[in-house]
Amino acid sequence: MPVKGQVNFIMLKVNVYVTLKKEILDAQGLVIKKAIKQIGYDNINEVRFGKFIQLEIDDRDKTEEDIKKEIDYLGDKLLSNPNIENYRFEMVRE
Amino acid sequence: MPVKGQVNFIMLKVNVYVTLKKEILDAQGLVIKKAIKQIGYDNINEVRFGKFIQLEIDDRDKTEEDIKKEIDYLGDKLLSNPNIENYRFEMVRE
Amino acid sequence: MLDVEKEYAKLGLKKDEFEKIKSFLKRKPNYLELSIYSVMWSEHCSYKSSRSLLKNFKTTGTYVLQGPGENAGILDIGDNQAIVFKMESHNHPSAVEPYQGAATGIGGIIRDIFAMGARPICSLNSLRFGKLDTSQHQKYLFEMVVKGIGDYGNCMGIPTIGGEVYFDKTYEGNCLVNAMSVGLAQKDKLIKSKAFGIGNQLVLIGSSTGRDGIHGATFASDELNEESEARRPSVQVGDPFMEKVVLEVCLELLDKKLILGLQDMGAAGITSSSVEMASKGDVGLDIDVAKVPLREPSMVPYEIMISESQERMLALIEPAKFDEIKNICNEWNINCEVIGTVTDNKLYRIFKGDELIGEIPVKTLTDEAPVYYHKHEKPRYLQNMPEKSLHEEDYENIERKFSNNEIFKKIISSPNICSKKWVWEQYDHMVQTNTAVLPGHDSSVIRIKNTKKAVAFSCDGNGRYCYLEPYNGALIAVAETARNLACSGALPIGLTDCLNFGNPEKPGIFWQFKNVIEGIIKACEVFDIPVISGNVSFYNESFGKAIHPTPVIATAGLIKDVEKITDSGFKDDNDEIILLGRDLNNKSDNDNMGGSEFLEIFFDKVEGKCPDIDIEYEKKIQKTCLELIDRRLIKSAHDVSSGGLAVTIAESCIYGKKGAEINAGLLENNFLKTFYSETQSQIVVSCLPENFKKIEEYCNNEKIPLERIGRVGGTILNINSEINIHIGEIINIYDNNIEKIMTI
Amino acid sequence: MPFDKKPYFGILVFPGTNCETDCFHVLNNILKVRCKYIWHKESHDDDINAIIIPGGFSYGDYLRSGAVARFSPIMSFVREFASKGGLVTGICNGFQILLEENLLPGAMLRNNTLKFICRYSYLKVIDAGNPFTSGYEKGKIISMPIRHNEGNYYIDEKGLIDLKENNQIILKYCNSDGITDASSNPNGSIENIAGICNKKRNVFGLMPHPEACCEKILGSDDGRAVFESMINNII
Ligand SMILES: Nc1ncnc2c1ncn2[C@@H]1O[C@H](COP(=O)(O)OP(=O)(O)O)[C@@H](O)[C@H]1O
Ligand SMILES: [Mg+2]
Repeated sequence: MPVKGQVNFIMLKVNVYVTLKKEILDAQGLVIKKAIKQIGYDNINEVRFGKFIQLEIDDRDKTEEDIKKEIDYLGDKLLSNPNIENYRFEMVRE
Repeated sequence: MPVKGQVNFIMLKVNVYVTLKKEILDAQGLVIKKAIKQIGYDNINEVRFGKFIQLEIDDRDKTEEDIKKEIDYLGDKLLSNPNIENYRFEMVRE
Repeated sequence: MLDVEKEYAKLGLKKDEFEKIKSFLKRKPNYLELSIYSVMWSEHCSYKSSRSLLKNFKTTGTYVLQGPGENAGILDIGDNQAIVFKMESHNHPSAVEPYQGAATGIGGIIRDIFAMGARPICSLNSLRFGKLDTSQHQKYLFEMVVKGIGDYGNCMGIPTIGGEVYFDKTYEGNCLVNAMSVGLAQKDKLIKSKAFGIGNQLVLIGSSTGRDGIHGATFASDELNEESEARRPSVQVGDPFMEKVVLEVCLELLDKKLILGLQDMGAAGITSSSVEMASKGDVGLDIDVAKVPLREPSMVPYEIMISESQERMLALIEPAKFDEIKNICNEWNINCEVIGTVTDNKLYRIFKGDELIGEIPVKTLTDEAPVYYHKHEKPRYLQNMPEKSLHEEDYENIERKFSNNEIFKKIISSPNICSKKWVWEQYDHMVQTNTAVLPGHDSSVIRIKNTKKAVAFSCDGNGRYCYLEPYNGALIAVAETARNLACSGALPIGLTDCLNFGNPEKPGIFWQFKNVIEGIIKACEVFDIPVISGNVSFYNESFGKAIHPTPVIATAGLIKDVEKITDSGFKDDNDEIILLGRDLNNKSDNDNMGGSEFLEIFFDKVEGKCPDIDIEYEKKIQKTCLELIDRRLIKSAHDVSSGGLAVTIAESCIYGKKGAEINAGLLENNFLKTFYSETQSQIVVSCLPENFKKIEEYCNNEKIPLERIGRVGGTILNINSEINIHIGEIINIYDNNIEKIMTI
Repeated sequence: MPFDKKPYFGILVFPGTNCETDCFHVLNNILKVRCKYIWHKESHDDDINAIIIPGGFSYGDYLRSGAVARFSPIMSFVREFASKGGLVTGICNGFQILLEENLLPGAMLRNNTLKFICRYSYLKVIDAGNPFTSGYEKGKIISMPIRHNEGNYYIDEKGLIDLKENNQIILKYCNSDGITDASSNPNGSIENIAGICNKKRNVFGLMPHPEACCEKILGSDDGRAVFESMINNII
């Protein structure tokens, strides 16, 4: 569930999904796809391999906007490689 | 959006998330956490590193139940190692 | 339709080049043809600025089976065996995307090797970055480049056994990543890339073709600036697993004699590989882009033709063999499609199915590509270069400020001097179980199974020296690799080079280039080492500033008897330590601080003259070292290079885990000069005390100065009672300093 | 033939395997025993009486090391062969495949250094009462190359107790004095474990590369005894 505005005291979870850009060869995805076919499931069309990074953030002193900016910064500089990857994220409060 | 029953002709996307079990030390997550703190964001509490695998399935001839069984099989036997990892998945139709 | 009149400049072609194309075709090229010309005539593919000079290299000799011109050079090592090797740069891609840039650099050079029919047996790499302590970015580049090289080579099962890493401000905006790979082949199974036999077919084997790396060759032929960032889509990614499979498939096809020619796809993809095959065979070629397995169906012909998707090979086959080839590829689960046919019309024709979409005379893409002989002029910075980099009072100042122990520790902890263990421990350097000398010693040694032979490799190139004196710097680069080989007991038999320079259109840069080439030519002549392959990388500039001219030389040596492999570590207590080749009482021998590590560390400057080298004398020293090894008179040998004599002695202690008591008789009080000057032609050896007389006799005969400077033993390195440090402390500093820096 | 039991080794080859020739060299050229390669698409082999799963990067180790190889046809033969008591050794990637296949307990995690490690490591022979290390003295300290990205062995608490109770821990990383502690642990492996066997003691997995240290010219021949032990224990 997305959060609105500033919420105190509860941990904020952010899920970041990092995926290879469309035009970039996904060698891992290809190997997994072949393996799935080998297992006998031939209704598989495509497999894309990515990263899934869960962050737990103490957002007590920050607004949602602050956090979003932070995650965007991290997504660009640390969590993804902008040369070959895209990222997106969602905030959840469980 | 989750699918119900059998739907024809459209590709089904399945997102599989593989994460290390809680009790297992996540070295990659730790390194990212350290890096985030180094950047100056010290409101980070925890980082967990996982895999995000997107499957595109032709489900023309299968029921949702079939597909779920298939994915569960793959999740257990191929996509995750149950000794150290958990997986969950969701089906989406875009 | 794109207007080619407006597009040619964007593709890196000059106005008169465009005119030349029109006159070759007698019409305007279409965009596809223009793209093909632009990649084929790029500096990267055509060597248009360097060809006129490179042709003066000595390229033949006793051991040479194949000189420059093929995918890699070949040397005969006896017993119907040959080694195949080449070095190549991947500087620009690595500066933009260090991990993938380095990985695909390795992948590319490995393909060059098995394209000759050889199984890759080892790799080396030569790396240059800015200083590690100046920015996190340099650490990031270093970390990712090493990881990229490691991950690719490790997965391929090819040991990365050696190389070099230097850190200097000059590489801050433009790192260098030069990779070398070596293969072993049966002489009678070698294969070439020439296309021949009208009706024979070209088969594309390996990965599918995607939009990656489009215009990579053009990108590599330009300076780096803000725009380079925006051109990031040129980035290619590597798939080492695919390459491993392609390697096994190609070697199997060769083994079963199913293919007639083989060519890797590197820069400029299908275009350059197929054009080169056609040009070498002086035949025509029809290519059908519709047959190429694509990653993205929407790709247009010019993209397909110049895509630099990795892990692809082009094989020349007889049509009748196709089914058998296809079966083998199926067994390994990889693509295999006929995409071209050899014709007799000497035209390079591109089809999309039945439709002819491009037609170019083959030779206009290769032999008739432009050649430039640029203006050259001594660069301005050399006009006011002081002769002497340091004066007496400078030394006195340093001695006042630091104790000799402190000075020594500063030197051995410099990332340019200390162990590169942090690097090579990330490389599998033992797979294939042939690595007879592990990384860290003067050269890396690979034994050849089922024979008594071994081959040794060393690579080197000192950008500071070449900046100060390009000609002498180049002499030293060749001399040092040969000297490293001599220290291992290997006779140098051939070399490859990677010449990294700035923009050749600037007269000062072209002057550096010209002088370096002349230096290499001279050294190769004197040492009798042929150049069998190589690579030129220009435009290594960022924001208008060129790197130091950096020729990297990698030399191969032959060891006839593995029992005689020698390394640099001291062996046993009480062994005699001898300095060969230098007269410690000769003042001029002691004043070689120009461009030295000492000068850089304590004065932060690159100045003066590079060390003198008398190359005939150098040759004698090396011969002496080899002879002493052959007669089994010495137990270790280690040459003096960066950091000077003190570093050499320390390294022999470190590798032998032994202390030493050094007492070198000095004429006057010139400790710093004696021990940190980078004087050439010196080798420190150790021997059983009873062998000293024989060594002395040999050296006297050869008129080689030698001096007993100390003994192996204990747990302390003591140099003239000025340096006195426990060997454990030295090892700790030397071994772990890079790791320490990298974890801050 | 120095051995009257006529050993015949099968060396498995998957796409991406890269130590098969190294194993072949040791068995054939150095120890002079018969061996052959077995392609992963084979479903069985009736000639051989010992199996080596060599190191490398099967399928690039792209998903998880060893994860894809287990679906090859040959693996059901390996399972059957092991269930009949045949000797199986998995080296490095081979060890990872055996773990994925559940022929050995536990799993491999990334090295806690997050770096590939290639260097010699000291090992302590914890158990010599098995067909793979019977040629060593119990407690002996040997040195072998390790070369891996994922050698950080993990097993849950209960599994670890089991391993200990059944003497399944065979090799541990240690220092030159035989101390097995955090500072002599190269990759974070639980209790410094470098090699284990199954309960029946006929399946052995180890991260170090014994095939890479069987000749003095390579710096050590400490690995020979692994192959010699197998040869001597082939039934
Ligand atoms: N990038 C690298 N990869 C592998 N080994 C390296 C690398 N850089 C340096 N080495 C190894 O470190 C040792 C010392 O290198 P270097 O200081 O350049 O030697 P030398 O001074 O004898 O030329 C050599 O054995 C070399 O192979
Ligand atoms: Mg040297």
